[in-house]
Amino acid sequence: MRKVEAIIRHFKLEEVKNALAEQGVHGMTITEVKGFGRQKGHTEMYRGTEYQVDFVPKIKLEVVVAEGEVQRVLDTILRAAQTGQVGDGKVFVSELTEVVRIRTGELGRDAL
Amino acid sequence: MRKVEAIIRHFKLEEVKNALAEQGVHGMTITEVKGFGRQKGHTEMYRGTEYQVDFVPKIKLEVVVAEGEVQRVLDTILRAAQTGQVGDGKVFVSELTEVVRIRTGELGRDAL
Amino acid sequence: MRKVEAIIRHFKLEEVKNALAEQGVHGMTITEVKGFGRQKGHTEMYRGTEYQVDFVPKIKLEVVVAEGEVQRVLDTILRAAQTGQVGDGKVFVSELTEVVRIRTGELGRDAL
Amino acid sequence: MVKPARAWRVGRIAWAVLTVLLGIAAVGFAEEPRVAAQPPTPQLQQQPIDSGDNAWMLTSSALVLMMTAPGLALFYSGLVRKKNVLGVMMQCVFLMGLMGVIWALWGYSLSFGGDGALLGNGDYLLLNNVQAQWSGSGPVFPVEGHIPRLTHMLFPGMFFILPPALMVGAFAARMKFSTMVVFMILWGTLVYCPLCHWVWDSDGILFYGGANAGVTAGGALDFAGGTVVHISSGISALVCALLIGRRLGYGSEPMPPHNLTYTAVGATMLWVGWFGFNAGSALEANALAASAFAATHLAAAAGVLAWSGMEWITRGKPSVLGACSGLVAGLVCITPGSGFVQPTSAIAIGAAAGVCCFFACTALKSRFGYDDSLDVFGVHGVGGTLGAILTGVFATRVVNNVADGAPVGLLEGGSVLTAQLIATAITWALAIVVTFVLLKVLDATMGLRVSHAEEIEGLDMSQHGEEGYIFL
Amino acid sequence: MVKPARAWRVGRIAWAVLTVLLGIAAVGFAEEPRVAAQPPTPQLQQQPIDSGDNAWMLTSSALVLMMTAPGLALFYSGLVRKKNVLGVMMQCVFLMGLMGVIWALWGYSLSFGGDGALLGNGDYLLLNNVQAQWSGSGPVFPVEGHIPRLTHMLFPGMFFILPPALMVGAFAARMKFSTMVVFMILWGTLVYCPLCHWVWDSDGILFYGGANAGVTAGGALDFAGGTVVHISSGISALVCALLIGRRLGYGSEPMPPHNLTYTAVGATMLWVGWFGFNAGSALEANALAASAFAATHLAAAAGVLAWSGMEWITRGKPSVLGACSGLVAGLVCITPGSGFVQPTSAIAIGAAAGVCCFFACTALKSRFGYDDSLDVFGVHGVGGTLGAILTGVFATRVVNNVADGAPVGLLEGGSVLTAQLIATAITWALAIVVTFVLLKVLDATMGLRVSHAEEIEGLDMSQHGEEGYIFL
Amino acid sequence: MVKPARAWRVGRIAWAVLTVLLGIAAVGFAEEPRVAAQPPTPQLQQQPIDSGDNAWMLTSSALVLMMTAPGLALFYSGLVRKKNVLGVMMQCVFLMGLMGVIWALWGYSLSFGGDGALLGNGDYLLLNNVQAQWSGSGPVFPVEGHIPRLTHMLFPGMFFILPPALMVGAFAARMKFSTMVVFMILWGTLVYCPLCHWVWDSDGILFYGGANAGVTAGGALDFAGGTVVHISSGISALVCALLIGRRLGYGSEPMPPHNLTYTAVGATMLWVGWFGFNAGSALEANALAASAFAATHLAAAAGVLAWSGMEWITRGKPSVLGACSGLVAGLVCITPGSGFVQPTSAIAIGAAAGVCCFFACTALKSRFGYDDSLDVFGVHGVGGTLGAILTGVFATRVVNNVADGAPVGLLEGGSVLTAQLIATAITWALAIVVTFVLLKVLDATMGLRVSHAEEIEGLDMSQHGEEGYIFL
Ligand SMILES: Nc1ncnc2c1ncn2[C@@H]1O[C@H](COP(=O)(O)OP(=O)(O)O)[C@@H](O)[C@H]1O
Ligand SMILES: Nc1ncnc2c1ncn2[C@@H]1O[C@H](COP(=O)(O)OP(=O)(O)O)[C@@H](O)[C@H]1O
Ligand SMILES: Nc1ncnc2c1ncn2[C@@H]1O[C@H](COP(=O)(O)OP(=O)(O)O)[C@@H](O)[C@H]1O
Repeated sequence: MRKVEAIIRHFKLEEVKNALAEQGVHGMTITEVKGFGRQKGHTEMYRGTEYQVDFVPKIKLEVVVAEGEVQRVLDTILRAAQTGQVGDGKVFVSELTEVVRIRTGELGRDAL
Repeated sequence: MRKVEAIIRHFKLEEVKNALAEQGVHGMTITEVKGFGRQKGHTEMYRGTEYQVDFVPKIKLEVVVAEGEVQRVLDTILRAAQTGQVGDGKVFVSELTEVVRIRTGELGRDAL
Repeated sequence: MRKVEAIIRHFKLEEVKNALAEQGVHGMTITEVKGFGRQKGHTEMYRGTEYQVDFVPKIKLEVVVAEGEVQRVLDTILRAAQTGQVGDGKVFVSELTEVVRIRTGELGRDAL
Repeated sequence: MVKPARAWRVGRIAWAVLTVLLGIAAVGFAEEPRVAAQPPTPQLQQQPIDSGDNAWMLTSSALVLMMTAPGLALFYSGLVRKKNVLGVMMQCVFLMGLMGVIWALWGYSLSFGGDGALLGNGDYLLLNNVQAQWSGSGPVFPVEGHIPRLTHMLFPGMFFILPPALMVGAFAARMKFSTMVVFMILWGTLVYCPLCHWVWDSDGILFYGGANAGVTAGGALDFAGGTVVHISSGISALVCALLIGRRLGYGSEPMPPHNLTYTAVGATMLWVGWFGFNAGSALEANALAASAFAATHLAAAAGVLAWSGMEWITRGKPSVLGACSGLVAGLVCITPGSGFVQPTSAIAIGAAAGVCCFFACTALKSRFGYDDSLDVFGVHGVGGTLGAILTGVFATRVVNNVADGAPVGLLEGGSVLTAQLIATAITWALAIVVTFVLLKVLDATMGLRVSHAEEIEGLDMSQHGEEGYIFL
Repeated sequence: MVKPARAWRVGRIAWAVLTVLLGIAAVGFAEEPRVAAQPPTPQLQQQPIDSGDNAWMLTSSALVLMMTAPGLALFYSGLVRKKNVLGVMMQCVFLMGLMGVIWALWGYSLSFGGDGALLGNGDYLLLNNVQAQWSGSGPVFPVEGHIPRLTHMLFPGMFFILPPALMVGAFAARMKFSTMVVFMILWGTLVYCPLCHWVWDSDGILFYGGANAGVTAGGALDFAGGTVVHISSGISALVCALLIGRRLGYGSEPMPPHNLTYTAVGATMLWVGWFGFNAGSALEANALAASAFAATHLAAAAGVLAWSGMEWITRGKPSVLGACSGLVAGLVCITPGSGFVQPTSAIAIGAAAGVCCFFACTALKSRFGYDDSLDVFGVHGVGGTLGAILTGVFATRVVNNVADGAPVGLLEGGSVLTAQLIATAITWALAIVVTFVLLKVLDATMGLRVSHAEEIEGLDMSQHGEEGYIFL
Repeated sequence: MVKPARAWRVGRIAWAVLTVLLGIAAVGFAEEPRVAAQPPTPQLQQQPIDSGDNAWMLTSSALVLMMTAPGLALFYSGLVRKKNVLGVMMQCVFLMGLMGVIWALWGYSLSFGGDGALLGNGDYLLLNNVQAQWSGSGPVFPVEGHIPRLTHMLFPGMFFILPPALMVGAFAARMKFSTMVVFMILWGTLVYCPLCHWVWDSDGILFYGGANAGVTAGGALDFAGGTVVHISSGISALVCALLIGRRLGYGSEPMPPHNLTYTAVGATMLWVGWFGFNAGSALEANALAASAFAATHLAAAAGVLAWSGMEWITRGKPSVLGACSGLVAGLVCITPGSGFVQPTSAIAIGAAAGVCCFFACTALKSRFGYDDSLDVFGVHGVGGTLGAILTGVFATRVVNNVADGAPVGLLEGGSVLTAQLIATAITWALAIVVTFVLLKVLDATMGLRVSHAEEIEGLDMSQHGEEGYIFL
């Protein structure tokens, strides 16, 4: 089993979610994160004091899938999340040693 | 070392935390996340416009433990987090190559 | 490729970020989390009712780097995030099987 | 998903209500000729309106409405968990609409119409004899004292909204909205209106020195609603808390206030609005109004110091929730006496309220284990009762010469304290009995609580389909 | 980074404005001798000021300012997404400054100066003949009725701020701030001032029974601004929504209100502030003010019940946004008739507003697909129009004997309804035409919208360089 | 964990205070016979109360209290970081209690009692001769002008709360709560009361045209508290900022406002409340009140435009914090002159305040590097000083004929400017010296700052054991 972790833009979430759902992905989990990278932050000014805000709000989307589906999921995310502008984000894939569904105790593929 | 990552219901957190603590788990980290899965979201209505909210608030709980303790931790989480209703969540287990305690620089088991 | 995940104190973020940037780390992602560990939480009192708040706000910082840079990154984080008081946090390192930059589709080291 | 059948049932009820509302204007209209036919009494035309008094009473009316919302709505909604923040606000806003209309339809008439000892009559139904009438040559506005009777209707009409909204704190986060609506219509009619009539209509059985007050040792002093507003709602709230039961997870899960900044803002708005409540109860912009204003201010201030002080002593640090609770306790407690006691006495009364309500909300509540979620009983029940009693102690002819030169309060050798105790007992009894019966009937018919799943989801989503904050 | 060239250009404009402002005092000063030379008419010195009326009108002025902010600012800012919360608040606060100053410079004079049928004159420019004058031996304050003319200037000056702020809801989250500023200066001068003069200056063409009202069937009744404030802004808002276009992602992305607690607090502040708006429009603390106050209160209350009821029927549960929308609809709708109809009629008017505006904001809007983001047209355009018509139906000599004993509204056999329809049509026409032309010109010169990137980033950051909430 | 010893010590102090409070009523009571014995002067009985004036002054008192909270509490708490939001609110609420009680106990008497040149006397201690007295046959309420002396006590009593609350902004997020409490008791007594007496009691050394004003070039004009309220607090705030030192991390860590929506709501509430502050200072609902109201409104409006304009010029975009800062600066600056200058002049004064305070908060502060956290000096110190001076420039007999027909301000050839400068200098000197000494003593005895760990944790948790928002 693999965990595909994608850092994407906020306003791309809806699109990515729908694209994945169309591909038959049954579940996913998202987290509000802030990213630092090539995309520049912005400057805020409060009564003469300027703050450089380096961290940009992003969404982290996690999808656990069987190894064989990783490529399809990757392609789907890339397609749906791309704008071509700096800051589109990254995808990280890692291996899981176990997956369990809490409700039933099912393991592995059955747990998804 | 293993990282056990559980997506659970909000109101189960207290129970799971206590169950783990009883099992002698020394530490854990939680994150507010939103999940999409078999459990349906809800509809919100604002002046005649309906929004389908697909993402359901969940808690992600991360516990790092030695390999030998994974099963005990898994069992504990399953027991404490189960309601039997759709949406109880998942547990994902993955391998860590290194664990360090920042305060002391201790490594591996000693770091926990 | 490796993912270095550090749980650090809130007010150390600025320092750690700057230290990493000086080391040439190009990107990172942070998340608001709450931790439970040796560091005690606090008691809140509301009209005579006391709540023990066990979870302490922390920042989770994730940096993906090539395997060869892990040690340097670890050292940098340890140096910048340490106060010596209980609650400084942990670093967890894990392996990634793939890294992709969404904007370009670049893989591996090029994606960072 | 709403079950269609139920939606349909609710729909029919709603349409019926709407139809009635729409019919009222026509009725009001239809009645005017009759009114016009009946020649206005010359007295009506001669009483002059004092613009200063009217200005003050209209301002006070606005201030009292502000107490329910944004004041109380913020104060309360900050104290619940995030998932119930709109549930509380909705109850306050909806009650402003509901009780607002009911007061005009029948509440004012039942409270202030006619000269019955136990209840008003139908003289002022649908604002008849309250709103303007045609004299044959021009409009005539009925007058009461120095103000239009419309103003005299409006001011206590704003009061009428508050006790139901106060009670919301007792069953926050678990009561069914539809049942709450029906309960409040009945409670307002069967508890508030009679009490209001007894205490504030000169023919009521509790009106100090009133014709029918013989049965209650001469009637009690209640300047701005210690019995009518605070004891009635505080005691009923306790009954609600007991009959509706505790929140799920009460005692095991933490349920801290989700937004104390709202609570602080709401509490200070209550402080400001309360000037209208108490000083407006003079019904004129006279020196007595100024005295009640000063008493109100000083009691609130002393309440802040006393409750914060108790926290400082018992737990080492004062809290903003403590300071805010203290100011509300001080305001509640001075309410009945505000126009009868000296402002300096108000400092003592406010301080006493801070200390007593602190113990009621901490020691007493945890001893008995009821879930009076936002401490309506602890603050309004206990504070109101204490205030009624302390009014009997501190009331003085020096401020308000109600006894024709004879001493009034205990401290100056007067005897009103007996009547204060009687009035308090009667109010407790009425509130307990009627609230108990109403809730039992509603429990059997409509059900009092939302389902477990709805309660866990929170009232915002389950009862209203909305979220309070969407910060993503 | 701000492009220096643009900053510089803006800078010069800003300095010019500042210089003008700083010059005004000197001008005001320079003119005083002239004023002093012109002997004050004895009439000026003799009219007494009624302290009660003045107290009420000053209080009402404060209440009306509170309507724009915090009232409307909270009501609106809760309805947008988090990234635009400050954008909305900034527009409200800035308009308080901008329209506040303009009213004193020329707005009051264009609205209430002289006796032209179509527009005021320059008599009151720079508060000349409004603020104090030197009599030779002491200050003389011009008087209007029972209040200083300064009060008479202040009260409608607070009104002047509201319609621009209301329109902000139509183009929230996408209009360029600088263009908005220029648009509002022009709109206030070219739409509001003429309308205000027509309807409320006794020489205006729409003033009921006025000398020049022959052309409009005798003039219309508008107690507190159904046409002047609500129709004008509601219709102009629709034109804005259509010409400026929909928000990016409208219809595809969810755009739920980010903070309904603000909306509820703002709505209830509007309720409180509206007492000043409507009851203050009596210009005295008399019985008519009390009647308008009662009508206002009951219409808001009925609006809550009606809109909530419609939701209960159609979707199974009432919402806090519905209750708040209903109260605002009720308030809008009663505004023109508040001093002409009975409070009981106000219950029907408020209920009708709740039902009609509910359909306007749901069925109508989704049918035509315009993005009137915060429903300014649906509530103020539709509610105001309905109110103008229902005033023609329910107005009665029993409350306000404007026709010298003759019947007024349709229900009592009067004929004012025709003039109400004419006034409504004229207001629609003026608002549509002028707003359309202004926006077309501004589109061609300054541009109406922010860039796509700025809109996606949100107005808070792109237009003001700030974030609303920093909770990390 | 609170160290028990310390809790105990604090506890004893708290009990002592409570006991005193509880004793006051008895004392007040005990003294009444004496009062009753002393026959009320006939004058007392004859002066009539004007209901309109009293209505206005009570309304103004309520508005001024609203300025401290929710107004200032929201304005300030939005500007700090999230972890200190309750710390700021608590200080405001607690000061409402503390200063509220002190004013009644001795503040009013020290400020307005007797006829000393330098300080009041004990005539009004414990509201003696202020609250009602027994005439033998009924209550007699002492009268001052056209209002009860109780009202005359209440209105400036609300003022008394504001300057301490304003100073909170200078040492936000780091001062020990207990030390703050003691400091404010002393500051109010030793700085505010003398100043108030000098400027506003007709026997004070700074009272314009007063018997003892020879030493100060005839006394200064300060309609509503430019010196007494704003300079005093603004200058003391600077001393606090310097002596207490900077926040940990100041200059290196970002410390942006955590909730500018609160700041905007608070600022606009200040605008509304300030009408009571300035127009209420006429002490009657007369034309002068209307003039001061208009001046206040226009200065705030001009302040918005000026500060926003400066930002637009210097950084390319106006901000909501700028607009709000500008309106407060305008309000501060017009305060001393509001009843002496023409409303048109107020536009210039407000604009000047916007520009000057903008530079004080940006250039000046960053030049000298002090951490006046929420710019109390930059806005109130600088704005108040500017206002005192501009009052000397723009004051005119046309508005307020204080010099018996002679010219007043510089622009009309009068000479009051000298006295304005003297009054300003005296206020600066008093504020600096007393604040400095008080803080040095408190530093040596109680300690001024919380510990580093407590400061990092935030005042909400460390000083009050609470969290502002719990959104999980
Ligand atoms: N080395 C990294 N480790 C973890 N997260 C990263 C890393 N580099 C970038 N990110 C995440 O990806 C986001 C986008 O990266 P950025 O360099 O701005 O643009 P792009 O992905 O287009 O190259 C960042 O905001 C951050 O959240
Ligand atoms: N494939 C997946 N990858 C990541 N998270 C998942 C996945 N499937 C489910 N989840 C998470 O688990 C939660 C519960 O899943 P759901 O299908 O609703 O119920 P159940 O676990 O009872 O089958 C989801 O809300 C989501 O957060
Ligand atoms: N076993 C664990 N799994 C996951 N996170 C942990 C674990 N132990 C500690 N943490 C995280 O590290 C933080 C610091 O740990 P703590 O024991 O308080 O102090 P220290 O790191 O100094 O020993 C915790 O708040 C928690 O977020």
